[in-house]
Amino acid sequence: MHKFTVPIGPQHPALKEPESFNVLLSGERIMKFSARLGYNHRGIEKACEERTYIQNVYLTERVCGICSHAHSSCFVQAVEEIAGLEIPRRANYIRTLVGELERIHSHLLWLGVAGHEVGFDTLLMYAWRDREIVMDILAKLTGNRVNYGINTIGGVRRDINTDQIKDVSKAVKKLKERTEYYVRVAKEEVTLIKRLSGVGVLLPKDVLKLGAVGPTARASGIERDTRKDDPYGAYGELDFRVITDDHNDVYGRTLVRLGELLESYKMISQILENIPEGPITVKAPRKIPAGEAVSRYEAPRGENVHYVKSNGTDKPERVKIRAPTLANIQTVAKMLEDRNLADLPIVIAAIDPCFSCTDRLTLVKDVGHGKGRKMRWEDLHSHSIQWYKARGIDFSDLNKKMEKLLK
Amino acid sequence: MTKEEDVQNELVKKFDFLKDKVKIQRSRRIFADVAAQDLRSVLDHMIKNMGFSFLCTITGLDEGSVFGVVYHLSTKDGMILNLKIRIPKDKPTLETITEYFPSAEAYERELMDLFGMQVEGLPKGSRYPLPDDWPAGEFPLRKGWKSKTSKQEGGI
Amino acid sequence: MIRPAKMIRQVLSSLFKKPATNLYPFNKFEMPDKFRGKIVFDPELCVGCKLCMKDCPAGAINIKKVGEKKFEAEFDLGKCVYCAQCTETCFKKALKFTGEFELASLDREKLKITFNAKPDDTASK
Amino acid sequence: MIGSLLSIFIFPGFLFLMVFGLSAEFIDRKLYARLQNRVGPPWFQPVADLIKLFSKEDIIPEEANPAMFKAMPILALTATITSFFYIPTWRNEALYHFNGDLIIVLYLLTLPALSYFLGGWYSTSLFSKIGAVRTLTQLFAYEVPLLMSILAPALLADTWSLTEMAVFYSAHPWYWLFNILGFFVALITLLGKLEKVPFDIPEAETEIVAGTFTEYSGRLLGLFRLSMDIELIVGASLLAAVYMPFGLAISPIFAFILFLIKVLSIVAMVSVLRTVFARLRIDQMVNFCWRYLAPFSFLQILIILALKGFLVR
Repeated sequence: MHKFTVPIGPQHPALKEPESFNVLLSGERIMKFSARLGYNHRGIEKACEERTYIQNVYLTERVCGICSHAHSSCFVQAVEEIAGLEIPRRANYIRTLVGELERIHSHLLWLGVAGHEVGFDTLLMYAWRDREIVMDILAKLTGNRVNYGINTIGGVRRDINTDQIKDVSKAVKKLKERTEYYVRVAKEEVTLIKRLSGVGVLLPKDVLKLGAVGPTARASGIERDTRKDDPYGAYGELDFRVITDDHNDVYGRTLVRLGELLESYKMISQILENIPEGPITVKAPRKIPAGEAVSRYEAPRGENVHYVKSNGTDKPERVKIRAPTLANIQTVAKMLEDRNLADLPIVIAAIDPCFSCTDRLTLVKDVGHGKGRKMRWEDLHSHSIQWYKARGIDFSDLNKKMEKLLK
Repeated sequence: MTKEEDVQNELVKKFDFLKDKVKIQRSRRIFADVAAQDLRSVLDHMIKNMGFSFLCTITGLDEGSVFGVVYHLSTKDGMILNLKIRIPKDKPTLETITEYFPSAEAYERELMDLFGMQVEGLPKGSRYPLPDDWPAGEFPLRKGWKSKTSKQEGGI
Repeated sequence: MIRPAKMIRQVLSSLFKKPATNLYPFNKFEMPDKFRGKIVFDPELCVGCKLCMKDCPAGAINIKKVGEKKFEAEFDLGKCVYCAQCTETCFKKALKFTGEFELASLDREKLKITFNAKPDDTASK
Repeated sequence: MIGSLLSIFIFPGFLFLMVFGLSAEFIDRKLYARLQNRVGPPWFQPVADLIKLFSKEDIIPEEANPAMFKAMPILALTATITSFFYIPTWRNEALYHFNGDLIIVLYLLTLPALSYFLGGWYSTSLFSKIGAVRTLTQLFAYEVPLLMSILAPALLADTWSLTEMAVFYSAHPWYWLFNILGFFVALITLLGKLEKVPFDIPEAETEIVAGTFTEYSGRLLGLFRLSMDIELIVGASLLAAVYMPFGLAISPIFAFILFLIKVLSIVAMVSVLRTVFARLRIDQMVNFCWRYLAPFSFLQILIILALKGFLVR
C-alpha cells in the first residue's frame, strides 16, 4: 500500500491549539506518529522570575484558559508553604468550591469537544449550553467567567454570601439532572458508543511506564487522584469516591469524566452545607523567606506539579510548572499505533490536551540585532529573501513574478 | 514512626553518604541532596524496592556557579521525594533516565534547550520546547539571560 | 439497553422551547453586579505612592505627578487584564472597577486613557 | 423549442431548482439549529454564502490538472439538474419520459459522487486524496441498497419508467403502502449520497480538513455547494415520486403544493436524522450498509414478489 506522511497541524480544525503531528499513513492505518510541541510557548517560567509574587498569582492563572484556577492555586499553595502561612479554613473551602466549579466547567467543555470530534455536534451544542449555567455562577461568585482571580497569597479575595450559596445549590441541582441525562446518552447512543469504544487503548502497565495522569490514567483502572493521595485545600474533610473504569479506552475516559462530574456535585453540596465562618485571608509578607516547595493540584486534566524556589526577595528565584498534558502526550503515540486516521482527532481530544499549559517559554523576535524592532511586512519579505539567499536558495525571481502579477 | 521517617531511615541505612542529607519538610515531602555520580544507584534502589514508581518532573536550576537538577519522584500514596544533584557549569553532562521512565525524555529535552545541559543517551527526536530556528547558544532560563521583548510588547 | 437516536426526544422537544442563544448585538446580556470591568481612577484621592504600578501584573497603569499633591493616571486598557488587584492594593481607594466590558476598539492609541486632575489652581488645596 | 428551453432554464429547470435548493438548505440549517436549541441562520444565509463564494477568487493548485479541476463542479451541477427532468413531480408524468428513465435518473445521481472523487483526486492535495478515496468506498457501500429499494416499487408496477410507475400507483391507490420498508432504507442511503452527518465521512472536517473540497475555493466551491443543495432537492423528490405517489390527479395548484410539502417533509426527516447521530468511521459505515441496509432491501423485493402473485392486475 502506498505510504505517505500526513501533516496535521499546527493549524487544523480538529486541534484547538497549535501543535503539530506528523502521521505516517498507509491507506487509513497510522503506522508512525510523532508530535512536535512548543508552538504556544510564552515564557511563563522566565517571566515569573521577573515579577513579584503578587503579579505571579495572575500570571500563573494565564497558563491555561480552562484550568486557570488550578495553576494559580497550585502556585499559591507552594508560596504559602514556603512562607509558613496557615490560611483560614473558610478560604480553603472557597478555594475548593471554585476549584470544583472549574472542574465542572472543564469537563462539560470536554464533553462538547469530544462530541464535535466524532461529528456529534448536537452533543456539543447541548453540553456547552448547560456549561453556561456554571459559567454564570462563576461570574457571580468571582467577578469573571474564566480567569477568576479569586486566589491571593494567604487566602481568597472574595467572600460568599447566603444568597450566592442558594444560587450555587440551585444551579448544581439543575446540572446534576443534565449530567445524568448525558450519562444515559453516553451509555445508549449507538453511534457514539461505536465511535468511542475500542479506540485509543492504553493498558494499565503502560500508564505507569509512560506516566499518564488524571482521567486518562483512571480510565485504565489506575487509582491515582491527588485529591485523595495528597489532600490539599478542604479535600481532607470531604468524602468523595475516586472514579475509575476498566475500559482502557476513550469510552472509559468519557465515563470517568462524567462520573467525576457527579462526584463534584456531591462535593459542592457538602462544601455549601458546612462552610465554616471566619476570616477569608491572612496578611502575607511581600518578601517571602528563602526556601523551596513542591505543590500538587488535581486539575481537570490530571495532576499539576509546581516547584517554587524563593531567595528572600519579593521575586521568586525559580518556578517550574509541569502541566498534566505534558505527561499525557507521551501516551498518545502509544494509543495510536496502527489505529486508523479517523480515530486520531478523538484520541488526541480524549486526553483533553491543553497545550497552552504545556509550552511556557519566551518567543524572542530578532535576537541577532540586539534590540527588538518591529518588522513591517516588506522588511519581513525582503529579510526572508536575504536569509534564503544566504543559504543558496534564491527567491528573488519570485519578486519579478509577483510584480508581473501585481501589474 | 510516620511513613516519612521510614523512608528516611531506609535511605540512610542503605546509603551511608546520605547521612544528614535527607530532610523532611512536611508530611509527604522529603528533600535529599545526592552527589551526581551516586544518582543512578539511589534512583535504582528507590524505584525497585521503595515504591517510587512515578516521575512527576525534573527541574533545572541555575545556581550561579553550578547547575542544580531536582528529580521529583512520587509513590502511589502521594509522597514526593526530591533528589537534588549539582553539576559544574563548564561540563554540564547528565545521563538520561529514560530506561526507568520513558516520560523523562520531554523533561530532559527541556533541560537541554533551556539551560544548555548535555543529556547523553537520549533517543532521537525533535527538540522541545524551543522552535527549530532558535539561535544556538541562547539559553533563556540562565540567570544572566535577558529577554529582548520591548516594553511595548508586554515585557516588564 | 443500547438503541439508536437516543437524543431524539430531547431534540424534538427543544423545537418548541425558546432557543438558548441570543443575538448579542441586538439584545444585550447584563453581567452580574460585581463583574470586574474597566478600572476608573479618582485623582482627588491619589497620594502618588505608585504601589498600584508595582502590583499591576501587566504594567498597564502609570501615575504621573502634575502638580503639588495632584496626580494623573495614564491607563492602557490594551494591556490591562482586569484582575482589579490595583483596587485592593490602593489603600486610599482611588481606584475602583466598573462593570463595563465592551471596550473593543480598532486603534491601540484610543485604548490609552488618561484621568487628569481637576485644573483648579493649586493655591486653594 | 422555446417551450423546452424555457422549461429547462426557468421553470422546472435551473432557476426553479436553484431557488428551491437554497430555500431547502435554509430550512435544513434552520431546523438543524432549532433542534439544537439554537436561533439558527437568517433566511438569506444560503444566498449570502453563495454570493460570497462567487465573488471570491478561485485558486487552482499548481500540480492540479486545471481542466479537470474546473470541469468537475460543472459536471456535478448538470448531472443533478438533468436528472430532475425525468422525475414526475406534481403531474402524473415527468417532463421527458421513456421506458428506462429510472435507470437514467439513478445513473445521473451517481455522477456527482464520481465528480467529487475526480475533483478530489485531481487537486493532488493529501487531504483531498484521502477524501476522494473515502467518497468512492462510501459510494460502493450505499449504491446497492439504494438501487434495490427503488427497484421494488418498479417491480410492482412492472415498468422501468418513473412516469408509468406514477400512473400505475395513482390507478391503484393504496399499493404504495407496501413499499414503506423500502422508503426507510432509501432515506438512510439518501443520507449517504448527500453526505449528511452519519455518513459525511468524505468531508469530515475534524479529520481531513474539508475532504474532497479542501483545495476548492471561490466559484468552483460555490458550484459544488449549489450542486449539493440541488442534489438534496432531486433526491427528496425522487423518493417522493417513488414512495409517495398519491394525490397527483387533483388540480395543478394543489398538486404543486402537495409536492412541496412532500419534498420538505423528506428534507425535515433528513435534518432530524442528521441531528441525532454521530459520524461513523468508514469501515463501520460499509459494514452497516452491507449488514443491515442491503438485507432489508432484498427483503422488500421479496415482499413485492410475493405480493405480485395475489394482487389483481
